[in-house]
Amino acid sequence: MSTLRVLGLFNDFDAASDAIRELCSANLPTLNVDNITIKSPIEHPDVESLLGTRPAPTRRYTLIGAILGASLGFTFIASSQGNWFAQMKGGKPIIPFPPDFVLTYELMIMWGVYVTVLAFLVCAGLPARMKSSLYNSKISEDQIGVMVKAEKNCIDEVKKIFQRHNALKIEEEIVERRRRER
Amino acid sequence: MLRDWTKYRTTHPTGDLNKDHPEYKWAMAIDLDACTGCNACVVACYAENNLPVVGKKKFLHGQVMHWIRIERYWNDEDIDIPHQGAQFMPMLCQQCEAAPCETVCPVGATNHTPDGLNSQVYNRCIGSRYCSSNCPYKVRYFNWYNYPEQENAWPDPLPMQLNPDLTVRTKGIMEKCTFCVQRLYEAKSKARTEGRLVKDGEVTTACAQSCPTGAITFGNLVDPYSKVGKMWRQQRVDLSKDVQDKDRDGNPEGIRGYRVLEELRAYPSIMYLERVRDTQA
Amino acid sequence: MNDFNKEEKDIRDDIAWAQINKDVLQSIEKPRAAFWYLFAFAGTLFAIGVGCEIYQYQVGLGVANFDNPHMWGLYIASFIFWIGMSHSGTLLSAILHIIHADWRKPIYRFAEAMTTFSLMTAGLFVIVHLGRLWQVYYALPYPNERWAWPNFQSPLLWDATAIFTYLTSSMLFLYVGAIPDFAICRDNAEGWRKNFYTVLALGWMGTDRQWRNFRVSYMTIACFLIPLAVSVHSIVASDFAMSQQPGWHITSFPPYFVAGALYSGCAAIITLFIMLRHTFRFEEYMTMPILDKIARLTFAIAMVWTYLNFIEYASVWYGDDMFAKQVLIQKATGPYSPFWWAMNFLGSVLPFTLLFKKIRSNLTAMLIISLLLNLGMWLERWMIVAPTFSHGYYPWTIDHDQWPSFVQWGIVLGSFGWFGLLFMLFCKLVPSVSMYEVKEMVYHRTLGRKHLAQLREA
Amino acid sequence: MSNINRRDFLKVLGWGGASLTVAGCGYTSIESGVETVESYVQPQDFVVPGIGIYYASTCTQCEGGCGVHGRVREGRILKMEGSPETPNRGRLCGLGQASVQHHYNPDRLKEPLLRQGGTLQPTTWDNATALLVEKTKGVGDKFAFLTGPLSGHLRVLMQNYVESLGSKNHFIYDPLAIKVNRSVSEQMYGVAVPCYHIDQAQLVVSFGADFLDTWLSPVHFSTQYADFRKANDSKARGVLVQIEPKMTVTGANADRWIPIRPGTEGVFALGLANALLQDPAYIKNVPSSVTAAVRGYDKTRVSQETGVSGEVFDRLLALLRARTPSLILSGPSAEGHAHGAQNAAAIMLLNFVLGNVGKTVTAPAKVPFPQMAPADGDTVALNTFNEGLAQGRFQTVFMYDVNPVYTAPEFLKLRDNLKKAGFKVLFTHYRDETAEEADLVLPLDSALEDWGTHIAAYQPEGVTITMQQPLMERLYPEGTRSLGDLLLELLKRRSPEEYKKWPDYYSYLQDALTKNKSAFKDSAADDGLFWYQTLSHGVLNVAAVKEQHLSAAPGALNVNLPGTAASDQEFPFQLVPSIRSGFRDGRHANLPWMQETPDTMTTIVWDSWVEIHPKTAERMGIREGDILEISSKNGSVKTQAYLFPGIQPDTVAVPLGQGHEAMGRYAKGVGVNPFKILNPVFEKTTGELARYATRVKVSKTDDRVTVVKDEGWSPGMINTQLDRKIVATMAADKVKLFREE
Repeated sequence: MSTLRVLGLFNDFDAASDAIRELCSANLPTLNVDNITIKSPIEHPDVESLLGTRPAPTRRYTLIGAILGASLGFTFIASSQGNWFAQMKGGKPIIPFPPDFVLTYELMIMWGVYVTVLAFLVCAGLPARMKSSLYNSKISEDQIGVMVKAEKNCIDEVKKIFQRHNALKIEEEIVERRRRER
Repeated sequence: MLRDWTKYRTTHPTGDLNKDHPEYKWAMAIDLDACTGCNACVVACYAENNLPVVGKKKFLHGQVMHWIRIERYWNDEDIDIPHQGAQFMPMLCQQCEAAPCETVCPVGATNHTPDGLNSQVYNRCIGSRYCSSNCPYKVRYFNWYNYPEQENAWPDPLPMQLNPDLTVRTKGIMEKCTFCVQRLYEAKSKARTEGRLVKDGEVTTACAQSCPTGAITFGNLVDPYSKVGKMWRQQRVDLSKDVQDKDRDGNPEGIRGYRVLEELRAYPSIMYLERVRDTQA
Repeated sequence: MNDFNKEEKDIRDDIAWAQINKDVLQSIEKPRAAFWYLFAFAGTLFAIGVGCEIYQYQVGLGVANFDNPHMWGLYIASFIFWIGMSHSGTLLSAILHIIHADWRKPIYRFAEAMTTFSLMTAGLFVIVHLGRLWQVYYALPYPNERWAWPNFQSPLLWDATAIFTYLTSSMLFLYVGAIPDFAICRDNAEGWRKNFYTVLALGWMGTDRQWRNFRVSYMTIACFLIPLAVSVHSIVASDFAMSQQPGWHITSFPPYFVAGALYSGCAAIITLFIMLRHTFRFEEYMTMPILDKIARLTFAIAMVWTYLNFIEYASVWYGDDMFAKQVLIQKATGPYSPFWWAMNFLGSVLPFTLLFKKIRSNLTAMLIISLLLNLGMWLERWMIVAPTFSHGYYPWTIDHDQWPSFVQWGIVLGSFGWFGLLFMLFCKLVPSVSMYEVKEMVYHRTLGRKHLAQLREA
Repeated sequence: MSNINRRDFLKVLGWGGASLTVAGCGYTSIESGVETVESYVQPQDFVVPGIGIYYASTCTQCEGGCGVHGRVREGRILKMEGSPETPNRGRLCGLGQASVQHHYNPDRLKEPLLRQGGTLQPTTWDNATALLVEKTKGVGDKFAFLTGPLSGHLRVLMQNYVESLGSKNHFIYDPLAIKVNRSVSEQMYGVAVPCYHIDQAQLVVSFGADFLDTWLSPVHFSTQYADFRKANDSKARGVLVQIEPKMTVTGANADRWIPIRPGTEGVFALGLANALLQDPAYIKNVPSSVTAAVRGYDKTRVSQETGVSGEVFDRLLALLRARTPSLILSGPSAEGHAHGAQNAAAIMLLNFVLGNVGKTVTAPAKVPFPQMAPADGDTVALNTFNEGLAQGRFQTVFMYDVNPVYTAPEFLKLRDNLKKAGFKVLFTHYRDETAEEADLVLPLDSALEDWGTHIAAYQPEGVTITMQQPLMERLYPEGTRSLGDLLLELLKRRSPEEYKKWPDYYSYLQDALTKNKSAFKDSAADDGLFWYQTLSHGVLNVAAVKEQHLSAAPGALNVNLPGTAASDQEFPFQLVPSIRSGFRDGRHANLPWMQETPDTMTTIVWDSWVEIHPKTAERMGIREGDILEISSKNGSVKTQAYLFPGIQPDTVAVPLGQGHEAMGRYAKGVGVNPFKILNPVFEKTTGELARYATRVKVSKTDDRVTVVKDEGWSPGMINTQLDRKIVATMAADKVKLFREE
């Protein structure tokens, strides 16, 4: 028996959040809270909080990036200065601290930022293929979508709940087994 | 330590000359009482170092290329009638031991050689001109134009005069006095093949060589028997000091040696001997 | 309490989200004719600059009328100026973002764009200024058979690193911040634009997961950008402060430079604010109250700058270093004195006009003032660079008569053209008002009002 | 045994009338080409590519005649350096070093030019020589040869040639001649060019003698000056006092520079003499006639006439008393007046009064070979030559090493007079002003391509013949010729018997010198070796020279110096046409190095200027760079003003050497030529042109330019050190003395 995905479009966050609350309380057999996704035109922490805490681990990578940048940066600079010792400079040591500090600082930030962006893309699952899931251009405008993935049997229930919270529009699609689910 | 951080700032010159420069430390002593301002040194430099003649228009814009210049100052006291004559100053690259120009070059085109020269690597220079901006003496000269090709600074057959021992510099690079490094190299390699060091008087710069009054003395400061070394010791000028001991108490003995803008702590390698005027006259 | 409704609002909170999309997207499609006039104007300026550069490249830097001692001129001055401009973007997007000043939301996008493009312009000057710009890659630390590396002790190299970092980071910041808007464009555009935005949007669908990570990362980058921005201009300041030339070797330079940077940046934002507001019909979003806020901010920074400026003079004066003092006196009395006094007037006196509500609420006045402020800031940079060269340590090479040739002026004009072109292209391709954040803004206002209503009932 | 008699033979070789025994007349023909000289035809084994080798020669840039070494690499002459074997201790002035630029000058003439249809057209040497022969056929006294100063074998050939034509018109012209000094020296000391020992003097008082830069033998005097200045515990530092209207380089180095009203130097000198002769210690030094003659020149009169304050006068007097021996020099600015000879006499008198004669002024050795002795030029020669032209006495005119059309003052109208001569030949290197007037212009070898022997007019020690030898192959083998070769060839046509033995000037020189080698110090027995040494050392010191003797007492001193000229209303200023060491009389104006090298005193380049005292300028509302018109009775020049404190307030100075209408790309149209505006004032006794006697008026025009100079600052600001310790100065009595190491 197949799994389906339904998307309900709501006019505002209140409607959407009510719908979600009911979904959670309706304790449908095959419905997992983690399978509820909100699609919204603006970020909305309160609504997201209904779904329980979900991880956003980018900061960890940021730290790694920064440390990498600093250490590698300094090593590179110092070593290149060291092996070009012909570069005796106006009475300064061969590996002078102040300039190397400045450069290390810059490289730390550089890598920090790069890795953060990288991490963001990975964690947010970007870039993603649109076809892979339900979407409606209204979402990018002013409507809030609630997407639920569940077994066929309780889908109708979900739809009912959506209608009860006067969803403007309800779409659904069958999920092929093969595809990794999101 | 709290009072004098400076000793922690520089590692060079250390104060021990033989440690900084085991073999050679080229240096000069210029006697301003002997210098008559005749410009022979300037022409000698043009001839030895392939300096382009820039012409009136570019000279007007201050783009002249003389590596050594004779400066003429007037005494502010008797400005109406300069009873004591004029004041002449042969100014060339001071080959500083802690050269301000070296640290700022982004590509490391100007470095300190083991001989204590302030080298300029023409083919590395990208022409940011930071070195000249930071030079207190303003003795670095930039190739604002392409003198060899575009500006026709040497119309035929003048190029036949060019010294093959060094290059003709092209557009967009910095150049300056090298203490006639081509001569030094020749002398050093000759000495090396004979398994010895260069002897005093064996090599000299074009300017020192031509100077009619012998006001310029050039030599190796490390060599204890060199004339220049003796003069520096005699005048009690220490390469690695920014204030000479003799000057701390106002130089009562009347020792003439000094270095220009010494207080900037660039440790120049050229010692000047004060000009003398007779007060009875 | 009652005056809450009466007070003029940063933005109408009953404006429909769909309307926001419509207005902003329209700006990309069909701006006012003024846009095209400006575009042509910028183009001409740029053409002039390119012409001058070709001439200079062919003949040599001499045609720019540099000499010994005047080694640097308008190029470096303008370089600092453009670096300074770039700081406003960071200020509005990063700092105000962190302190949750949400009035920034309608205007930070173009401010950030400004950051990126003025950095690009500044970069140009570094290249133009070089004697052998075809060898510029020597400054990169690439492995080579000679084992020759750039000189990491040179402040110029710190510059290069810092600016590269800053440029790339702010570009990423700009891009990441714009992803949700690209999604909007994608959903509404047709033809090539459709594909264009589809690529840029990276398949953004506004899922909670995306928003969550977006929020976190965006904030993190913002946190990085602030110290970065400060370091960038301090390093530019060290180009001078680290040298030992009289008039440059001043401890207070780094903060002084940063303040000046924010100052000119804000002024520039006002200018662009007014221009965009007109050309793209953004009256709804770039509202007078916001302008008012920026104006106040500008005034505050102007005062900081003024303070540091006088600190600098004072420290030179009381420091009583003969050389530095002579340079200062020469600035005030020498050939550069007109510009120096103009700089001080425009930088320190003119901003006091911003104290008057009448002026703050008059667009034309604000436009003119903002332009003048920027002129003052440009002069400041010039007055930092030039006088030291004309009156340095060495008396023989003290030379008071060197005037930048038309080539220098031409290339400086060109840089404004180049910046203009880039910026206007950007406005044509990327929504210059952040739609999703304006929505957030409106949304939060609505909540706020609801909440207040409830309070009233209670 | 040659078939010509010994006397002629000696004369031909230049030893005629020699006061030294000349080696016997045994004569072997020379297989020319056997003793080739290093450097070209076939390279010697020591010629290694990439390594510079040095050849000795003589510098011909000025009359100093310094020995030089030329650095040659791969057959190219690269650089001129002083020869350590000559009295100038291996030093060389800028002008000397610039001789390579004469050699490689892009504007050098590369082919003979013949005037055809009014313009100069290229022609062949065969043509040219044929013309020379044809035009000199039977000219006799209708032939005139105008040359610059000459010495050595070139002078010999020159004389022999002129004689062989049966003409007496050999004019030796030097626009910067110091003939007055020489004739007065003759009269006072008994020798024309005494030796001055600056290094042994404790005090040098120079009346405008710029011995460090332009006078007699600058490099040699500079070397002496170095010792003169050096103080050690054996000898006190010498003091230099310079008295002149316009500060020269020597003046700039003086301990005391005294600006004096031009022309009153004599009065000042007599004043000093008078004051000294109050003192019995000095009276004995001179005959009583002198003491009587100088009486009346008391301090008040002196300071009133010379404009020098009594205080300065006394200081100098004290110095003269305190420091012996001293040395008093008379220079051009004192001699260049109608009463110049009297000035000079008065000045030289001081040396007698102070008893310097025999100490710092000594007798030179006598040049034993009259034919080769240096023939120094004068300006009288030009006048006579010019008269001759004016009267159309000359049919054929040869000119060598002169540029009269440029150097002759306007009032001589030389350009027009030259037209009256039938055929005018110029031997030269450049197509200069005179070339433009000539009918045949013959390009000569450069000084670095040519052979020669020189005897400098000033002989510091003994008598030295300096060799001039080619430092490289001819740049234009087909184009240029050696004047020596030419004269030899022409002489062969006149008297083949005497000259046919020598294929060229080189073999002639070699033969001449080898013949007489016994006359020189430690010369090798073997001819070949002797010749080799001669060339490698470049100097021949005459053995056993006769010392001349100075007259014990000054020659008759007949002084009646004019009082100060009543101030001239129309021409209020005195003009000083100052000499620039880099340009001399203008012959070096086409050297780019000389144009680019800043003038020592003003640091101006590539132009002329008029030096005017800041106070005077202020009075007349003149700023630096204003174009001023300097006009005398005989013309005017327009040039930029330069405010110069080192000048007497009623005097203006314009440097000589610039303002060429032709000559080459570097000289043409640069600056102005003050020679032109000189007045016809002549020195009474010698008839020399009084170069410093021209009075001018200065008028401001509306034009203004930026003065192109090396010194920075803003226009008109007097360049001081701004309280920095750049050039530090110490009082002589404070200086610590060190024993010379």
